[in-house]
Amino acid sequence: MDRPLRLIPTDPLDKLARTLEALLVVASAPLSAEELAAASEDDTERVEDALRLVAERFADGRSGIVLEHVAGGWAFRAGREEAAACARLFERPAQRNLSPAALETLAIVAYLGPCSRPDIARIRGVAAESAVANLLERGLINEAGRDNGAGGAVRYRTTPLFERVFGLESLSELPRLDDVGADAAEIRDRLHAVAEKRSA
Amino acid sequence: MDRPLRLIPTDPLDKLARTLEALLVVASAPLSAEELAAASEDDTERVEDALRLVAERFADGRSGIVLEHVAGGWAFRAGREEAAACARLFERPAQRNLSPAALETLAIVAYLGPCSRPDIARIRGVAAESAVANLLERGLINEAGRDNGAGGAVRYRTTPLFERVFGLESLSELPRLDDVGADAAEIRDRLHAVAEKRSA
Amino acid sequence: MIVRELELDLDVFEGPFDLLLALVLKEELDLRDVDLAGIVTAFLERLAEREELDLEACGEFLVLIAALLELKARALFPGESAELAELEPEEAAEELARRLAEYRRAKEAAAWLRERLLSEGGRFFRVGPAPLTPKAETPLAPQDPAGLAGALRLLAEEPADVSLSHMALRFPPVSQFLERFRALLTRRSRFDFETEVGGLTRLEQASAFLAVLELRRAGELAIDQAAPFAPIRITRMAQEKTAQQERTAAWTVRSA
Repeated sequence: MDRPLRLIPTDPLDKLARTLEALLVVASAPLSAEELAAASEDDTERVEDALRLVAERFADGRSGIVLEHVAGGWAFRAGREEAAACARLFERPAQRNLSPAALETLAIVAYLGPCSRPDIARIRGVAAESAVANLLERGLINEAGRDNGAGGAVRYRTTPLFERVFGLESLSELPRLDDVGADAAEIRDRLHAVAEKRSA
Repeated sequence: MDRPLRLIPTDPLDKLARTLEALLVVASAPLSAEELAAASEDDTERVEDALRLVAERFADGRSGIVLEHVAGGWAFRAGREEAAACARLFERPAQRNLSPAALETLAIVAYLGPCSRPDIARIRGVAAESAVANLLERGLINEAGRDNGAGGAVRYRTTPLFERVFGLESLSELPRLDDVGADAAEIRDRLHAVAEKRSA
Repeated sequence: MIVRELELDLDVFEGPFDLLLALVLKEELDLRDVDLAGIVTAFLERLAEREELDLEACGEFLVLIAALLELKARALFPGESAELAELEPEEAAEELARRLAEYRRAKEAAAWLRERLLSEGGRFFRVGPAPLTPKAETPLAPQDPAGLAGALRLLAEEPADVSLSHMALRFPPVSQFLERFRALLTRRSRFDFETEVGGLTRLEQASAFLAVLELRRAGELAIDQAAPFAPIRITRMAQEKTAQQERTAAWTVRSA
């Protein structure tokens, strides 16, 4: 009565192993056997068997890829012999320049003092999410309280790392912008006025 | 004088292939042959040979992993046969459900190269704020300076992720839209003819 | 709701809006024969069938119908378009053709991308870093503070004016005719409309007629016409001077 099954030419466990390989190569976090079973619509025991098959296929030495069992589940990693090459891949040379978006955002925060994302977006005329996230990640700005005390938007200010990168002893050493405004308040007003015109 | 090399027991190209596998499994974006060569401290030609070896090893069907040339580089992805399992893993594929407005905006940015929100609005005839914000959030476009270099509107360009999502080796793979172009020339001629008639 | 798929049932055309646009552009359909109000009605009916307001569709429709109105206005006032806009007719035609071609090209490209997305739907890949990879750090090279000042200066730069001249169909101001007819009516108690506007362009005549209607609404004059297409006769109405002056002041403000 098993006849129809025999028509399948490949070993079904091998097929499951291929599916697991695919799932592991697209995942951005380790996957548990249960998660793998749910995604491949198979049962956990068979998934565990198939994982052994995958592990064999990628046994250290045979491939540059290794299947690793970590706390959260299973994941691919680079073979230990390839550690040096991987390190070279990630240790990129120092980036020479900030993107125009990052530079503009940084200039606003540096010259106007703590400002919020909506503030920055209003002046730049575009959403500030990614530029702010980028500068936060680089440690060039950090959080500095909120607008109007508790409930308002988070404000950002430049960090000591910012001053080091730009070779400044303090923010007061920033190049003067008398042509734009005498102080932060005047510069802010001017930028708001221009931004309004630009969006008109 | 090649002696020292002979001490290496395995085929060196195979060794390089293993290194490439490791690099590709940890990379977060497609890697060019040059980047791979730099990380593996080998030359680009040999890297290209070794890539063929890797491609064979992961030929569609044999493994759930596929090596593809996309967005100007090489990357691993899941085999097409495993799409259903991958879809179950991700539940909602972030890049796939694009609204008509987002697709049109994306098309304009991809075809016209860096262009600003007003550019897009002028062509589409509707404000582009939400479509642009949506595409930025998905990482399909990013900022690329401002119009006229100066205080003009922010321009956007497509990202390597865009090429990856649409399976393009580069933007030059976008089809030419000559038919429409010819149509436009014809329309222009007719309008010219009418204009002459009327001003006569 | 997809505007270009809007089904139309007009006297001279039956089919989707997109086809109508194509036919008009290729001059296979004379826009002067097309009932634009009918298109607006069809759109509003379709809009009303829906539970929520589709702003995207409204915006697109508004632009398309405005372009059609502009084209139709040009067709209805042949030979005068050169005086109406800053652009020469050829330039205006060029500009319109360019914009419409660009719009259609964007639609084509979007359609291609949509198909591509469907056919590439089976390609899954990882977005972002691998699970077992140390976080990469990219240090920043020393930067020049002058770059910050430069970036802020650019942000403070006045934007260039965006020219919309090609969009404008200039009407002569109605106020000009209000003054002219008021002055005329202080000298004469009645006049023929056609005689007064005889030498003017059709657009100026239209403006002048709007002025007459406005003065009638204000009770400053009476209009009568013996039969359709017969001369239009304008007669001064007797009024208290103060009331008239008040209205004059109000008009000056409104038409400024």
